[in-house]
Amino acid sequence: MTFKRGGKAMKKIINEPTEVVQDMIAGMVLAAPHKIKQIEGTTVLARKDTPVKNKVALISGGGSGHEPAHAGYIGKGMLDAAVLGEVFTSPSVDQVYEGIKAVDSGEGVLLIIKNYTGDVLNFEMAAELAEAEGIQVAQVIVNDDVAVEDSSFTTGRRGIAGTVFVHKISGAKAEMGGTLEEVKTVAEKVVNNVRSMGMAISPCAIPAAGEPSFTLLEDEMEVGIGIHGEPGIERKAITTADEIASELVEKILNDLDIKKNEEVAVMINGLGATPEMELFIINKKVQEILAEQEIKVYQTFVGEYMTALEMGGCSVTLLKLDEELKELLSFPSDAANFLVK
Amino acid sequence: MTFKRGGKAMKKIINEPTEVVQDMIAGMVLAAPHKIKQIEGTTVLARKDTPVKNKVALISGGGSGHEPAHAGYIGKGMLDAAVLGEVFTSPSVDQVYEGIKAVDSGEGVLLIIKNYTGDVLNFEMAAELAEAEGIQVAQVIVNDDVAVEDSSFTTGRRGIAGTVFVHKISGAKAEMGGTLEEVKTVAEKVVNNVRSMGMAISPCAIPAAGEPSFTLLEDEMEVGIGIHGEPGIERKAITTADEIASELVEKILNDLDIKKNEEVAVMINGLGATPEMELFIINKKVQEILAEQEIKVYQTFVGEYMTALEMGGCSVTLLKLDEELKELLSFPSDAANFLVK
Amino acid sequence: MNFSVNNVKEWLKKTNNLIQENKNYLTKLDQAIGDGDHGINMARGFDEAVNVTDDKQYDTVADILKDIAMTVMSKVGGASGPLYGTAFLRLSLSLKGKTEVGYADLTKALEDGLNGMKQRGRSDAGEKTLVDVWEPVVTFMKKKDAADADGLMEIAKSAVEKTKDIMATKGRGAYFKEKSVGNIDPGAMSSFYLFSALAEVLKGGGE
Amino acid sequence: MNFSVNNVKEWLKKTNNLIQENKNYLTKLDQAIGDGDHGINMARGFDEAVNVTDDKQYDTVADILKDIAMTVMSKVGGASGPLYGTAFLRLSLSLKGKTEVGYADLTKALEDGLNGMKQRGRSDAGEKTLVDVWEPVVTFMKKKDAADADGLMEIAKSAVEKTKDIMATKGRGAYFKEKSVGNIDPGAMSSFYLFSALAEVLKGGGE
Ligand SMILES: Nc1ncnc2c1ncn2[C@@H]1O[C@H](COP(=O)(O)OP(=O)(O)O)[C@@H](O)[C@H]1O
Ligand SMILES: Nc1ncnc2c1ncn2[C@@H]1O[C@H](COP(=O)(O)OP(=O)(O)O)[C@@H](O)[C@H]1O
Ligand SMILES: [Mg+2]
Ligand SMILES: [Mg+2]
Ligand SMILES: [Mg+2]
Ligand SMILES: [Mg+2]
Repeated sequence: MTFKRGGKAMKKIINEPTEVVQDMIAGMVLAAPHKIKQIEGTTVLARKDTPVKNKVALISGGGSGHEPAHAGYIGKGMLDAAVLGEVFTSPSVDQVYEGIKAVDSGEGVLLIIKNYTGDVLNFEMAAELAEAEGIQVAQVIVNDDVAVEDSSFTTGRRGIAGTVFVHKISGAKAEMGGTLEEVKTVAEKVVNNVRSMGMAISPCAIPAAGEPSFTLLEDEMEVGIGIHGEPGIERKAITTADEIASELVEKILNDLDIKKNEEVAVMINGLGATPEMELFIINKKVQEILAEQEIKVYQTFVGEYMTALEMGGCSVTLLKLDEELKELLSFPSDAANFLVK
Repeated sequence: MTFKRGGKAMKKIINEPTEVVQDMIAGMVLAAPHKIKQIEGTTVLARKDTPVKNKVALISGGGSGHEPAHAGYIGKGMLDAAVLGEVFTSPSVDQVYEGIKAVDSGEGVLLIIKNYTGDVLNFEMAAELAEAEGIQVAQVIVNDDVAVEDSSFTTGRRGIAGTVFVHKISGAKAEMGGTLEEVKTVAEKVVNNVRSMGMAISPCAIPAAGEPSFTLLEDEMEVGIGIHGEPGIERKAITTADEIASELVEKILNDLDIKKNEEVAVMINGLGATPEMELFIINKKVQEILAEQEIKVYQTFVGEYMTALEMGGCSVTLLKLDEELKELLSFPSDAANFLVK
Repeated sequence: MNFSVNNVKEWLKKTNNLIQENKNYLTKLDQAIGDGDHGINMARGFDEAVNVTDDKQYDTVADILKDIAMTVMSKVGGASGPLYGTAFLRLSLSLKGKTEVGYADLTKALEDGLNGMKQRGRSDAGEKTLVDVWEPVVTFMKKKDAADADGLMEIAKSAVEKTKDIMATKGRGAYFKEKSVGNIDPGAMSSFYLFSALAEVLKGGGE
Repeated sequence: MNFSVNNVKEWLKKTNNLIQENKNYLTKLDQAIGDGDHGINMARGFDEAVNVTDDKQYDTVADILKDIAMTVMSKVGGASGPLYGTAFLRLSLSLKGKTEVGYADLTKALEDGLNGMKQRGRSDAGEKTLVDVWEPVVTFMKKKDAADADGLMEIAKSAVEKTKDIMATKGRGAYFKEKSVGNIDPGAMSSFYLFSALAEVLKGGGE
């Protein structure tokens, strides 16, 4: 469908703009009927074998439009369920609540929440409802985006691509038999050691809105942009990949307390429209900078992990690792978009 | 960088437009130094452990800009090497020749070639050079794009996303110890049973050219387009995802001789800019149509497998399966972009 | 006056009409200092609230307000869903068991709703949110001892305008820091629709 | 005449100059009925061919032509790389061992080059490719018994124009079917630059 409402038109391969999430969910289940299921009458997708006996369950979620986040991370060793909201809109309390009830095996449920008011409020209220029903619920709030300053007086930092590492590592801990407390603790450890920053060269449009939610000039980029198009640090003329990589890594390293010879995991994440070729060009420079600083790279991930519809741009994420985090990062995972053998 | 030469500008996250392939290759090796290596002084990427003793080697390749094709399919159980050309330009004879020499373990080398004049000529000449050196070389030419009519008087059908299934299945056969003849035979079996068709809603630009290689009107789509922007069957006003899926599947089924209860593998491939959300919406309809026709789906792949830079659009691929192909498709693979446990 | 079940239905429908008419405007406001979905969220949720409650019979005002709360909470989504949902839930709790709802009851209920939203949102007046419309409205209503529809309307209108001057510290607007100044807060605007619809109903003087 | 090593260098440089000047034009032609890289490919390859051969000493014309062939084959890429590479390789083979290269030798060599391309490309005249320039040029040269630079130029020019009327059946142009008609074939145009550069050199009458 094309949309011409208001500003420049955006073309999309969809049916009813208001039905995109339902259609997508149906397409996801049909793509992996043996691995995932939709919890009847909800926008919750879960492991086919949920609730998994004697295992702490992990739930993530948020607005749609960030695919493969979050449904692509459902699987043994990662998430038990993802709660999908409308595009860029937090899922509602009742949906999260249904998700919690569906996955709890009695060992408790960890909610992995990206730090956006909507997500926090809806997940928090759902947790209260579940606890009232006697389900143990713990929460971790991811806020890895260094483009926003960390502050308790404001909404604070956003959760972006670093969230995927929280899924992976706490999911491994749960699969290994960790208690809810232990799983929550390691999830918080990841949150404390992961930092990200992104940039965009072209906007995206919410299907139901039909027009881009922000615009950039022909030669402009926005550094520090959020995965919903929230403003970053500055808009300026687009520079080279090397300069972009340098700026993102510098901001991240300024915020991540890391010394020579310490190890990191690197994620170069595409926001949607940017070709993998360009992500690898960014990766080249990122790796060169880390080598100069004598920071060791344990593992690198290049691809689309946390997108913003068809936004053009990328984000860089660094996760500082210790032995425990390395072991959990390398633990097997069956999640479609984060397979680890 | 932005480009304003001629038509509308395209922004890219790159350094020197003429260096994108070299930069990308460096970024790819730095991303997986333990799994892949660059053959010194060439644009050939290969398995770290190549040449692999007692195994037929597989080489694919072609112009760059189709990432993750082809380097993302290097790995145990899939390709031994990928020969990368400039963007949308076949690699030259000498590069392919270097690739062949690098991977041959004495068991022979299968070249998987997409049916474009440039690729065919360069790979063919390289094969002649290698044979002159006493290396056994076999070739298979992939031409799965049903948007072009099959003809021996013309260039004939193009090779697109279906090529990935040729990599996977013949790679498994080689890993299982098949002879060059056997590996070639199963590769041809895949070629004979795989059909694809794509469509685009927005163009892409070769970095060194800087401007889109074709343009579409604000409400226009092109059905049957090639992965370099080659023309398809028709341009018309963009329709719904359901209509698009129906048209692509219909064209494919008209060309693929398949009966009720036979099985297929499905690939919904994004061309670059199209969000995964939209690919799943297409998948929903594709699966519904196959169910109506009582064609069984063995496995479904949704994601970016064979792209065209930042082109907006998708392709659908159906591979008709028998027991042998199913076994080989499910055989383990270590390739970064086609992991099978 | 008696603020009846039918008055609530009337209030809800008038609110929904305003939201539907101004759906794109709300989205525009949210594109400026948010993520561009507030109009879509509110339109989806309040339409559903009308569908759910309209031809249903209710004994008490508390009952219908509870249905509205639940529908809004589950259908609006985003940040505004739980906030408006909490507000209506508190209204319902505040009026529980009451067969007659006078002006004072209504005012008290709205104050409870406001406090509920502040707790839930960890927010206060002056942060460029819907609180900046609710707070002055409630304060105004408390000053009066009978409904003053026009006064309420005026207060709400000027409160929305004032959100322009505030730098956002809560919600997505906060990411825009200084740049948020000069823009009307989308949630404040949707709250204005809610109160101008209420004023309309109060004009009728209730049943 | 004697077509010397220096004449070959001159020919190559003039060709390269024309290609560099018309790089964007060639790419435009390839955008119309191909994938938009012909100008980029040719510019990359022939620049390199000049760099490789220019200050290098060669005993025979065959030697320099072989270097050109190898460079073009490895640096142009695409379909045109192996085709032009094959052509220069055949030229080299055809003139192998010759210390003096007369008009007849050159003509025969070009004819061998043309045949080499046809075999390699499984193509013939009338398919809207560079063959549609090479074939009439070679036929014309065979008719003469001495170099006719202006005539050669004319023939080549009109041959390029004629590719407009042809419907492509080989190369990427073939995908455009009827739509390919009306467009000049990019490879035909680059071949025209090659032959007009040759005509220039022949005007000088060789050494
Ligand atoms: N912490 C908060 N307290 C009170 N109101 C808030 C808070 N955060 C956001 N809001 C209100 O919610 C509105 C945005 O709602 P909406 O766009 O539907 O949700 P989202 O921001 O999740 O997309 C804001 O304009 C603001 O009025
Ligand atoms: N089979 C063929 N025989 C002869 N010439 C061909 C053949 N295929 C393509 N060509 C020539 O190659 C030109 C295209 O070259 P180029 O754009 O560099 O390669 P590619 O098509 O691989 O991008 C065409 O214009 C045509 O003249
Ligand atoms: Mg939102
Ligand atoms: Mg090409
Ligand atoms: Mg919003
Ligand atoms: Mg070309």
